[in-house]
Amino acid sequence: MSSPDSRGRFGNFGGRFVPEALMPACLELESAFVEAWNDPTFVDEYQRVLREFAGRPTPVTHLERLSERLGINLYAKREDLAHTGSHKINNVIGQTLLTQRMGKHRVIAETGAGQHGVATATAAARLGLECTVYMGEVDTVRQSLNVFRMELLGATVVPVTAGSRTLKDAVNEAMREWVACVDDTHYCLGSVMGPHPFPWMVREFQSIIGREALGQMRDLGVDPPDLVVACVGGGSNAAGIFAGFANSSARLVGIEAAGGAAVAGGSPGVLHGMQSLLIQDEFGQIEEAHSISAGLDYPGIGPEHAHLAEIGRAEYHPIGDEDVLDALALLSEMEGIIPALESAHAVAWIAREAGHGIPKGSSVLLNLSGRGDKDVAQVRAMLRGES
Amino acid sequence: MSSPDSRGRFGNFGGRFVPEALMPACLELESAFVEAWNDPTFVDEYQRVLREFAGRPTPVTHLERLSERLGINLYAKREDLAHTGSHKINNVIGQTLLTQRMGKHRVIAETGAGQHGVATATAAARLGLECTVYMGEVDTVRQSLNVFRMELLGATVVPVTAGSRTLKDAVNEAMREWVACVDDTHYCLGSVMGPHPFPWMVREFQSIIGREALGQMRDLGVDPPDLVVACVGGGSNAAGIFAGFANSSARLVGIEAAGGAAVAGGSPGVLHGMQSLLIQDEFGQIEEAHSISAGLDYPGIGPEHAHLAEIGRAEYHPIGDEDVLDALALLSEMEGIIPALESAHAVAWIAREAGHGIPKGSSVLLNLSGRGDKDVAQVRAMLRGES
Amino acid sequence: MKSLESQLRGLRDAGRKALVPYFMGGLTPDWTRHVEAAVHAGADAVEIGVPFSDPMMDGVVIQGAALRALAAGTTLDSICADLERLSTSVPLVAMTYYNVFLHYGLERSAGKLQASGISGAIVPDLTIEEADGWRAACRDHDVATVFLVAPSTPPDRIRLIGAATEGFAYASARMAVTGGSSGEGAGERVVRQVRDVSTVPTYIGIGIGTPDQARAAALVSDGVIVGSALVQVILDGGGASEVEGFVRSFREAIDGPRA
Amino acid sequence: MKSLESQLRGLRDAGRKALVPYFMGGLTPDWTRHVEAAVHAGADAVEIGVPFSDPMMDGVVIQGAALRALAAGTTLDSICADLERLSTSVPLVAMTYYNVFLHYGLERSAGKLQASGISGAIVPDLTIEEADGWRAACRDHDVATVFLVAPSTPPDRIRLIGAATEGFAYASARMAVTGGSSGEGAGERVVRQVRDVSTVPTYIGIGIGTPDQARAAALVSDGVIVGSALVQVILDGGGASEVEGFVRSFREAIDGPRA
Ligand SMILES: Cc1ncc(COP(=O)(O)O)c(C=O)c1O
Ligand SMILES: Cc1ncc(COP(=O)(O)O)c(C=O)c1O
Repeated sequence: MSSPDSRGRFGNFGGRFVPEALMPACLELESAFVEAWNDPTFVDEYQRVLREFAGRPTPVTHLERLSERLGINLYAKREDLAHTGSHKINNVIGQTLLTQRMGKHRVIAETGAGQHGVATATAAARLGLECTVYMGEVDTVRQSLNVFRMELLGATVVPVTAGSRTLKDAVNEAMREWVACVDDTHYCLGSVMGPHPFPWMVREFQSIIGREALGQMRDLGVDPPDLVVACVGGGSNAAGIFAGFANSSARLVGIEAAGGAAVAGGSPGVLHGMQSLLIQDEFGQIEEAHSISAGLDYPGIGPEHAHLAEIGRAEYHPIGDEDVLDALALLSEMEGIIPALESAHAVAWIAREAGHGIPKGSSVLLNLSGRGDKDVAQVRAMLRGES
Repeated sequence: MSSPDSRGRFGNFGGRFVPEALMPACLELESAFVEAWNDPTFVDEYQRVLREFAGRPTPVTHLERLSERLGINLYAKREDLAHTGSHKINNVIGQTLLTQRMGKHRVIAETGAGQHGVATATAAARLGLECTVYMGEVDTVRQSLNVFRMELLGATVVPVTAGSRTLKDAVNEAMREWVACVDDTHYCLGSVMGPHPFPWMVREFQSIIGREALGQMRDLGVDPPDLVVACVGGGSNAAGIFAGFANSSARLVGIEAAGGAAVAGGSPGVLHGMQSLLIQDEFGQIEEAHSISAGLDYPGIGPEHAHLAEIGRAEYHPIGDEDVLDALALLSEMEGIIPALESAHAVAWIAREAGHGIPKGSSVLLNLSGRGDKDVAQVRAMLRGES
Repeated sequence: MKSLESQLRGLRDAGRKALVPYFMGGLTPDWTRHVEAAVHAGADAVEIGVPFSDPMMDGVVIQGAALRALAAGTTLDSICADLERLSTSVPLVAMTYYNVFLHYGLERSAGKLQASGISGAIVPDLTIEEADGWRAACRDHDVATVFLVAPSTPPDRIRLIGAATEGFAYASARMAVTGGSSGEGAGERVVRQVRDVSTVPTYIGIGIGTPDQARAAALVSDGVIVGSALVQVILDGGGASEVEGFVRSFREAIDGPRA
Repeated sequence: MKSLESQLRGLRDAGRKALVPYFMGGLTPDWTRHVEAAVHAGADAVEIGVPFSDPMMDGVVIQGAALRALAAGTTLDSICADLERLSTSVPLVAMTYYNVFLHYGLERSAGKLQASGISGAIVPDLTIEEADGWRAACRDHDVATVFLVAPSTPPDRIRLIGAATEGFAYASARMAVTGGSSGEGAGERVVRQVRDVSTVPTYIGIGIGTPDQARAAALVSDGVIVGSALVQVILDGGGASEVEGFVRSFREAIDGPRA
């Protein structure tokens, strides 16, 4: 995957649509990132922290029993084993180091279910940065344990009472607050979304997933796999793993929640500082996404994904809630890995398409973006409600 | 640390105190383990699974901010990053592979809070072994999410209604059930306890922690650290890390929960198939342990630890509940790592003794045996109850 | 129709400090009567908010108003239809987020605005770098595109914005979203910086909530924009007469004691 | 006092199948009256359980009895004190877990048993490998150590146990803890295997819950041990007369029809 153009465009998508007050910060961030990313000292430190603190490299696991069941050769890149339980840590380690380098002493972040908030609070604690996390009020109630987790990590959680009081509004609110504190505060955005340079920077910080996986698959003699499959909320874990295989012959597949399928059900638009694909009504009002998994409950998709979809380099498919629970149980029972509900979307698509959209015998690399521990209470409630 | 004698004795402790019906299984297990452990094919597979499935090696993290605060040089071996969230996975990977090798198709296990149960269910799922977990009825209620987790992983959880209906009784019950199904079933014991060869075998399966840590500390230029500190329930994580440093000059320190301090407050006795130190009343009735952390809520200690205490090679100190919450918050806030309540005992001792029992400037290796996610709800409730 | 900018330059040339109240289109069924009341009370131009689901640059008051208007079924079309009822001579400036226009179609939006008598547009999430397409569409329809300048905007960027903005330059007094009143007011400095590089009228907005604030801002600029405080009056149930009183109090403060 | 083994060999030589009921010491205040009732009904020896907090070899019935006895304050001392009230001629065999004796002191425990008229001990978690210290203590006090043989015990180990056990060999009929009735009965095979290597009397226990089971077991062994079923009678509120009736029914089944 290549760098965006000078305006932060990936083809027709991307750019920078922010209040003028934030433009200097976006420009400062862009140049700080470019400079840091070209500075071996910074890159070394970023990699060292990922290795010594966050547990990288994460392994690739050959899912032997499930492979046999599905008639394909299935491998999982184990982001569930990264510190805090998902790939989110890769990005926040990068951004907090950059915050420090920019001489700022505080970060703010948005969070939906709390994964990115917990990751940000974690990375901030490690460096002694102040941290404030904006979280829709509805989510603070649904995910009160994650609120407590962030507080334990020393962060302040601010419930957002605007709009639908969920993730979308938390992003709006974080942007608003950033306007007021942009001098000493970095906005640590959680996915490959938002204004340039975020979609690019976050992809770069996540591309370690793909780089590791490429080498690991080579070591396993699968070079490249026939398919690389990842779930897509904003799209950071997908972008991270795709980055390793974009120049290969692998089919790149992103799986969106059916209730937030910006590629299958969206249209071009501008939200949260970026031009991309969004689900919106006929007047351009953004619709609320609805998914069983909080991390995919986002009405948009990162601009680079919109571009990859447009040029046909990657394909994006929706998966409905009903298939996700089954997939979660399947992976748990067959392989001893309880996936995050988000990641279970990718599992569900693979399980459904094996032998159909995925020819028998294919080698498939699944990005297991996170662990399901955070979701177990919800899954239990849903299974009980259903049965 | 050396092998036990032919009766499974570490000095005055250990041995094999089981119903005669189980003797053949214990003997079979001993010889199967000895044979497997000397078979490079087995050891390779065990190591491969730990690497590719469980995420080993886990890193050693230099806790920079806490080091500075405490005036020591503090490092953490990050078992919290192992699959399922603690060191327990190391042991169950070994035992389930051994189960398969012995031609058995089923495992049973005891569990307290559920960590070992979840780990066992995980490893069993990976191999397609049947799995039944015995869990005190009180604990199935307290830790109902872990019950569901095990069920998701395909295991059957049996509530134990005998006795105090907690961990101690779950072990009794698992032993009883093992009598009835010993032909096709392996008892996958969760710590360095029970009849020979369990204490030895589990230590061997956990010694990968110490072997890794030794090399990692060398790479960090700390060879050896002045102290190696681990929490002790049965003592498997402590035994695992001690194994790497027993032949070094490092002080080995085990931290028990004050309410289950078998070294500080116990006396020699026989329970669960082993001779060791136990907390018991004047008539040899075993007392219930009481700890904030379910994993340390055990009235005994592994026999090798009793031996190390007796010969003075390791020291064991109790830490009370009240210090544990503070330590958990300290590590969370200063380093972005929420430790398990069990591991927080070791943190608490280090925080208390830095500059006192631990001379300023010492290098200290903490075994961070598990992550605190499982405990967050409990910690919140306790902090709210207090404030 | 005269262009927005020539009208506003005319005001300045006449020595009149512009007072620009903000209304959320569709907030109440009779919202156009509020506009009329404001004009009656001395407004020189009116900003008309077209509600958007995700108003990133707005504080709680205007957010609330937008949600209420949306819930009432407000759309760009309905606002434009409502405007047919409005008879006023002052310039109207639409304020909304880029997606509303983008989704409606840039060309179609600009045409719609023009047809409804709107001669300018403020799109706070549309920066000069991304505005080419929109400006081209506006040019064909005599719609001015107003850009903002923030306290954080560096001089070289102010030069670009000063050159790009049409109608007036919107000088944000604060590093804040609408309604924000905390932080230091930097309106005077921002206006001065714009004037250094451009002759466009420069109005201060963001955080002008009281007549006193308006007077102070008007002293150092060419006009003031009053948004959240006025919208709050309407959210609190105020009707045309409250609006008129509110706007009049600002007018009087700006114009100074008559006596 | 004659040794346990000579007494039990004597029974066998006399052609009598031994009936050995089990009582949990301290289960009720009058538990020794239950023992007497059993003897009255034809028990040839009595097993007396000393309750332990963690009875790994016991099923729910005896676990429950142990906990109840412990809650009532039962200790090795209290049981021995109670036994002073007991007047009976049949041998008494203590049954408990190793920790009870270990903690009390091996020597002291053996002495205590002897002083209370107990001539044997069954310690189900004490295997022959670990028993040296205990046996040495017992030897000094004429206390026999009874070992168990399980269906899973291999022939070479049966040989060792056959040589080590004193008083009798306890042949477990099942791979189960006390009270266990599921699984195949293997008592007959186990007894045969013990007899192949030893002349010690061999009794079948574990899962003997009905007179019919007792009769069948007695046909192929030298005696039967009845535990959980009898303890259940007492847990259900049965007194001395129920105990007597229960034991008598087993006695009659074992001895066969009198008529
Ligand atoms: C485990 C996991 N996977 C995926 C996502 C979706 O984010 P993204 O699409 O940026 O990877 C989240 C977001 O919270 C997550 O927690
Ligand atoms: C995280 C953690 N640490 C420590 C322990 C105690 O076990 P051990 O002493 O065997 O390491 C447990 C047991 O559940 C645990 O979960």
